Amino acid sequence: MGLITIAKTISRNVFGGPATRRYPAEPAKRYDLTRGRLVFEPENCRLCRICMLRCPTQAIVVERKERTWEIDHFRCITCGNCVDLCPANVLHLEPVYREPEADRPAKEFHRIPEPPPENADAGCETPGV
Amino acid sequence: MIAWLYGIAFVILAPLLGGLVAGIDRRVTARMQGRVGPPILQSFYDVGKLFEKERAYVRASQNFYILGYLIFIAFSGALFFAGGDLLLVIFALTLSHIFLVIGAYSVTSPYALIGAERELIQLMAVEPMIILVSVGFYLASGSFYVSEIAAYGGPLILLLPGVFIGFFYALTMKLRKSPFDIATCHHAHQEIVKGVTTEFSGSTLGMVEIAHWYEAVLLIGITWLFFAWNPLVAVVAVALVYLAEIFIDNTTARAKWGFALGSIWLVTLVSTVANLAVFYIGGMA
Amino acid sequence: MSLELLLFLILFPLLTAVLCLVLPDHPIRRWVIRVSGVLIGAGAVYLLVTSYDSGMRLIDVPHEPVGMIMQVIVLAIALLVLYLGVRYRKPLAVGLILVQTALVQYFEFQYAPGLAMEANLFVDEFSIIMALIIGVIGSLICIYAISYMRCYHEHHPEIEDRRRSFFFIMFVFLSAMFGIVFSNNLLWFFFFWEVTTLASFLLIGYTRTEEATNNAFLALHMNLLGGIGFALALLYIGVTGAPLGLDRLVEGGAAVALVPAVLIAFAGLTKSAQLPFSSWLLGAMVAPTPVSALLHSSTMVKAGVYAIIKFAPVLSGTVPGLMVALVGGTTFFLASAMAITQSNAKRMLAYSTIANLGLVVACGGIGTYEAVWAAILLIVFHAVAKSLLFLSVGTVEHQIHSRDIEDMDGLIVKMPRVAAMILIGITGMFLAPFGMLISKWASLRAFIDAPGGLVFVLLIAFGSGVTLFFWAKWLGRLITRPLDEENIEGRVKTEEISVLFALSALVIGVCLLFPRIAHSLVEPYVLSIYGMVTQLGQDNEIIMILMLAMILVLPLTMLYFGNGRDRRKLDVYMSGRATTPDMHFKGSAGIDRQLSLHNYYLEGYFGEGKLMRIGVAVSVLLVLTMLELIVVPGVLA
Amino acid sequence: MAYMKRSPWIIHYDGSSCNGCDIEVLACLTPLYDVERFGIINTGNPKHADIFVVTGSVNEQGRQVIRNIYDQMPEPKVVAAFGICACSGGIFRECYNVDGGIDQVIPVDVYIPGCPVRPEQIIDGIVRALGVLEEKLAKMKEDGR
Amino acid sequence: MRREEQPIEVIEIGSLVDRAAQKKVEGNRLVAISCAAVEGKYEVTYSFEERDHRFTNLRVVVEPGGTVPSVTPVYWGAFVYENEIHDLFGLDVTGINVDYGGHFFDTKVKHPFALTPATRPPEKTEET
Amino acid sequence: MSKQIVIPFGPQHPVLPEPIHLDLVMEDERVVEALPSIGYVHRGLEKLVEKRDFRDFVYIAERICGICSFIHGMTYCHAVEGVMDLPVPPRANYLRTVWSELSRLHSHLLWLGLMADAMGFESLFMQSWRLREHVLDDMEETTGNRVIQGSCKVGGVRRDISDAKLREIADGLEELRPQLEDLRDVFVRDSSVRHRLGGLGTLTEQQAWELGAVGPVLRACGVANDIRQTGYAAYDELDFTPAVETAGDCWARTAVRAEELFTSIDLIQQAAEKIPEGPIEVKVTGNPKGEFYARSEQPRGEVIHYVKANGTKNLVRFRVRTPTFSNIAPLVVSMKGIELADVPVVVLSIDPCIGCAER
Repeated sequence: MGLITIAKTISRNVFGGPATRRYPAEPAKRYDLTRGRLVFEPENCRLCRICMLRCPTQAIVVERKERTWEIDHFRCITCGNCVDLCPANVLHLEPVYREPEADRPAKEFHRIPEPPPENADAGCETPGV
Repeated sequence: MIAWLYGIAFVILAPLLGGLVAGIDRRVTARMQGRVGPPILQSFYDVGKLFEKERAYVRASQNFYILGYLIFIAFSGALFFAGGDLLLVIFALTLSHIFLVIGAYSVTSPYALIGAERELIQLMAVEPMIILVSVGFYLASGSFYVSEIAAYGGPLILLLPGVFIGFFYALTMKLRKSPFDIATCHHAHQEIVKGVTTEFSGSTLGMVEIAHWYEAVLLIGITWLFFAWNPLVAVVAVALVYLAEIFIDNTTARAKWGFALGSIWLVTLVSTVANLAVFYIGGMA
Repeated sequence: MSLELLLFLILFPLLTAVLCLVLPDHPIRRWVIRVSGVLIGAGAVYLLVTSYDSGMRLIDVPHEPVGMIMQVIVLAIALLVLYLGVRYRKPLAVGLILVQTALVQYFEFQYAPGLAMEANLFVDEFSIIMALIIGVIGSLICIYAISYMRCYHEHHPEIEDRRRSFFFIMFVFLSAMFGIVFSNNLLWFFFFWEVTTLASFLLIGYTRTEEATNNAFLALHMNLLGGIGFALALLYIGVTGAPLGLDRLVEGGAAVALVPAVLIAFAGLTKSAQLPFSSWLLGAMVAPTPVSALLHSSTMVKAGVYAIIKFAPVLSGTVPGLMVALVGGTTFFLASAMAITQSNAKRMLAYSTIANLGLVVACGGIGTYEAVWAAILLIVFHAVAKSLLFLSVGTVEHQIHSRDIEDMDGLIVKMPRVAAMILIGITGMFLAPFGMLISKWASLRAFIDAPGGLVFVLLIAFGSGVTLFFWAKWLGRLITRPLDEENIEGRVKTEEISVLFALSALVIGVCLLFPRIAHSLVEPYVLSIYGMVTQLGQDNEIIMILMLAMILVLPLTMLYFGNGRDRRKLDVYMSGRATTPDMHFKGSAGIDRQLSLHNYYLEGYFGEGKLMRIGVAVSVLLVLTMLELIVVPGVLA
Repeated sequence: MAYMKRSPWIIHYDGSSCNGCDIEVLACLTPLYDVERFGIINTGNPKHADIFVVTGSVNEQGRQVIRNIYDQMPEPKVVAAFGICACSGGIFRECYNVDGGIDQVIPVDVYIPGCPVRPEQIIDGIVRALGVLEEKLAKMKEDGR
Repeated sequence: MRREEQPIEVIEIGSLVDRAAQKKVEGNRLVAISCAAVEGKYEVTYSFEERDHRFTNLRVVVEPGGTVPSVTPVYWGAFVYENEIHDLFGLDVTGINVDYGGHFFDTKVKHPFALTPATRPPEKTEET
Repeated sequence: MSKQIVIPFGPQHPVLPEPIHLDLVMEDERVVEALPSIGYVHRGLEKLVEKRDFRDFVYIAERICGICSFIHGMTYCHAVEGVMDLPVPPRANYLRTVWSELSRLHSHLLWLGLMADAMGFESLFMQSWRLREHVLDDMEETTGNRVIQGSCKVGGVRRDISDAKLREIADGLEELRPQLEDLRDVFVRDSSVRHRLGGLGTLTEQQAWELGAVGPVLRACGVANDIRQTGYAAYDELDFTPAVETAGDCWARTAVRAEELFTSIDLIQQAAEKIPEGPIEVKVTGNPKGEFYARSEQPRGEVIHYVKANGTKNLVRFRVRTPTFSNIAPLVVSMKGIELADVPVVVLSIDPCIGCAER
């Protein structure tokens, strides 16, 4: 009969001190791989739209004509699919979480700078194969 | 006259002490669970907040019953600390609980109703033990008056060990501690939501909380009586008893009401019969 | 003075009874009942006023020719029972009445002439209390019965309207009850005792349905059995030459009176429906509610405990006395426990009556001065609160067509005044600072100091826990309000309501005045018997009154909480389900379900059948031991 | 004054989430994150709660439930949408049975992104909600309630 | 890694319940009932497993508007699948022991997987 | 004399982490009728296959359920790989096994905690969840997310775990073992727990099998049925015996799950020893055509992902039969005659994952 089998655990807890990670007094525990948020660097983007077409949640919208790239962070699941697929490596994940917001914020919006003339429209693969 | 002053002092100070005890309780519980736990004054924050909330109601009459609960529980405590008749204290305490139960009935809600029924079962389970505690005190000290029991020169605990065991067992239910927290428990996640207090919000709930504090102090007072001959021992003993209750709270699953009722009655019967029979056999000889 | 008053109280109801029998259903009859009721009540009060401080007074009434008349009536009763027993094929009843009549007749012819009786009537504080209960509550119930019975027959056209004989028996019964409490001559006592048995038998069988007839015979069997016990007591007195006067007999103490005391206590156990005889009282609930209120809760069953308490000084400290007390204590606990499983209000009240009488019996069996003090108070508080409850249930039943507690939810809206009065009655039954609790407290104290008191202390401790449960859940049911109900109270007759009001006022009044009652009636009585008396302590009385005052004032806070102007009304929590006014919710599989809330009955723990078997076994054992204890020494001697 | 800030009690409802956020909300109660440090209790009873934590998006059957819980909470109260599903419908936005974020049914005061939200984000979110709660309390007092 | 054999036997609707009963006698448990709308017809597949993990399937093909008999008389627990198929595909299953009457899943679009789903106008379609 | 009490239990209820609804019809507190209804978490994600590339759908499949998310992703991949007959590299299979077993560990610890909570045993709940965080840390370190890992893809896995890290995980679990043993002892031996769980919601072996119970519910009735025995992923190369109990009640279900903690640790340690070198994915070319039932053992029991494809990048039909869905019928049967206080316990004893069940 185990009348109070947990007594051992309880006493270990009492004498071992709390296991609590005292966030926010202490910083959150992070790992190199931690997928916090998606970061986009517009400089090298080739507007290939793979990120948009292969995004499982369709959080990314790329307009070739207007040369814009925008993401709804309140839709992004930070799966990193776009990061894996991006041929130009302009996307990566940071291990820092996004802050809460009081309102549904506007989407993160980027205008892609005009590339040097020789690169125009180059490197655009047929999406989605 | 002094007696009345004690009573009044209880009415004023008991919430402070009770709230503090509740805070320490939560803190110790958290430590047993490997957590940091809330600030010691958390119970006061909670009640303070409840009184800041909107005054909403489900049935207009609910506050009347809860006020009755609060007033009578304070009254019975005051009577106790004024040195009054222990039986009368117990009856007043029962009356106050009936007010709580009626308050829960009055809101006509599924979970409050089940809570009320369970609270009644709880009262039914504990009532014999509490009455027998006072009988034990009477047999040992010759008086029902708290003042005279407290003034009894010897260690009552040595005369009433069985009664104390039974009382300790029932105290778990009175303090709403696991395994006998069948009606309302301090933790969330119960199948009956929050039992009797399910429908109470804001200040109504705040009053219930304060009443719990009064009750805790009153129960501590009754525990004290067993050790009253030496205040120092009493302080240590009461603290140990309370700690033991917290420990039991953290080492058991919640029992079902059938088991709770049966086991409390059984323990009551065995422990008090074994203990009190001594007085009767002694009295006959 | 007293003689006339006593004769008035005994004979005047008889007169009214005859009038009721001859007058047709006409306002005149109703007025006769009302006026007689008021007069009887006034008579009882007048008795109190004139003789409350004069102690016990014996009143000499010549035995003849009253004795002759009584004997004729006893024979007539026997013949009637014999006839009915043959007609309804109840051999047991026939046998019992034959045995009983034989015993009594033998006593009458063999011994009665030789026994000298000086004072056939007497009055003391206890009989004043009983007379007040009979006079005031009894006549209130009779007045209530006027409109109740009219309503009753409107609701039950299938039942033959025999209101004439109904009121006839009711008033005969009142007369007999007065006779019981004023009789000093045990023969007289026995006569009146038999009359109440017959009255009860006839009233239970009022509707003449098969169930009613069977239950009436059940009651008759049990009471006749008790009657045989009583007759044996008389015979014993005849054989041993012990005094036939109650006063002398009790003075004689255990040496002289133990055997008759035990036999009469046995009769008392049957009359007050103690285990193992309690089944008849439950069966008696088929009778119209005023009958239940008058005979089966506030007065007739009290005759049983009255007898036991009268003999308490004899029983006190004896082993048979302890047995009587144990039967009472066991009954108290088990009947309370069985009450938990009842949802029929009248059955529950019946169980509660049995339980409370058990407590009184326990006190009587213990028989110490403290115990008797408590017992008398118990009788008082129980009588007022229980009659109020029975009558209220009767009124409610006529409006909602159910006597089931579960059907009484929302009564606080449907019939606020009646509900409030039931609330008063219920709180009067079990809550501090109301009466019953004070008496329980007193009996607890009495038990502690009694020999073997631990058993009684345990029974009362557990019993009061159980009591708490079944009363409180009924209380809760009344104020639970699932639907928005309309007020249907207007349909209740004013007369009914007024009686209920009067009884509620009595409950509260008795609670408020209880120190006074204790000081001026109970304590002098106890003092005169025992030379000692107990008191509750003045400070405790003050605290009690204070609590009562608080409870009475507390509803005023409703004025503050009542208006919800600055508040928001929230819906009932239904686990996220929308709360509709009619408490429906969308259930699984799209089925529309209605919330249904009911009390717990804990059938598995306090099942009637199971507990009854235990109770009967234990109490039969106790009763047999008790009887054996007096028979064996007698045989040996 | 303002005990409100020291004793936020939450009620959690799972709109139509995948459980990811739910278990993280629960994980916050447990020793490693222990939100009771801030006086937070998961009451599970709308009548007692100050903060309504919703995870997952709104689906057909959940609409009425969310609305009902919200209505039963006494003022001041704050709604916090935890996780991207609660914020916008998230990955299930296009499903036939999903209406979108919680703001389709009740006003949301705090949006916390993440799939699933992490315990640290939950703590941040509740701290954020406390500010809103205090504002609402102040406003309620101004209105004289 | 092993790849399981998954035989699928297409049978007549009429013999379904008998075949299921036979499967039960052979000691199979009902693993799942799946439905798919393929090429204008509904394929309802009943998957069974024996104690040695052998996995077999029975399939019936139902025309739109057709009905499937319930296998709940054989496998009591099949009601969950059959109610689901009814609610998602709009396929009538006759004689279910625990019939939710179309309230197993209350969906915004009635019978979303049906060949022609019965759409219901959404109460609120604002999308930001 | 008892009257029936009819109350709604759920969809929102503190003991239910997820919304389901029960109409409870009780006499006193004895349940005479309890029919569950679901649909509060139904999203309809199976239909999303028509809009998403079959390769990206794995992220949605993972979000069928946040608890057994990895195994859902993996089973989906198995299904597609089954249709396309893709040979998954052995290392990828081993990694999938490791993550599966980590998922099982965290899920079982989570469930044990919830079970403790349902019994009103708060400190046990806390202890279970405290230990669970070790597993979550391993998860986050190897995949980048605590709960929904996103590390499986069609044709393999997305991330490798170094052999050193694998051994570290195995050793960490070894260190955790004594604490887990203490935890198991509480669930299996503690008298207050046995009082609550013993003899509750009992199913016989025959009943469980014919009602289609899966996973620990089935194994608690004495049927050693574990889909891992079919040898998907790397299980055919690892050695294990399924935990089995015979009592068939809630206690047995708890005991099975508690025991499986150690099976999982053993499997991870074996995998860390045996894992071969090599690539972690194969390139996926073309689109699937055909149909396949992928079965695997989730913490809650057998899950089935059925895929039907017609050669385009969108699948025709994707159907998930989750263990909870299958366990609803056994649940309904085992609810008969229990008490109100047992309702959360019995409901939890099948480890309901409503998110899974409704998709």
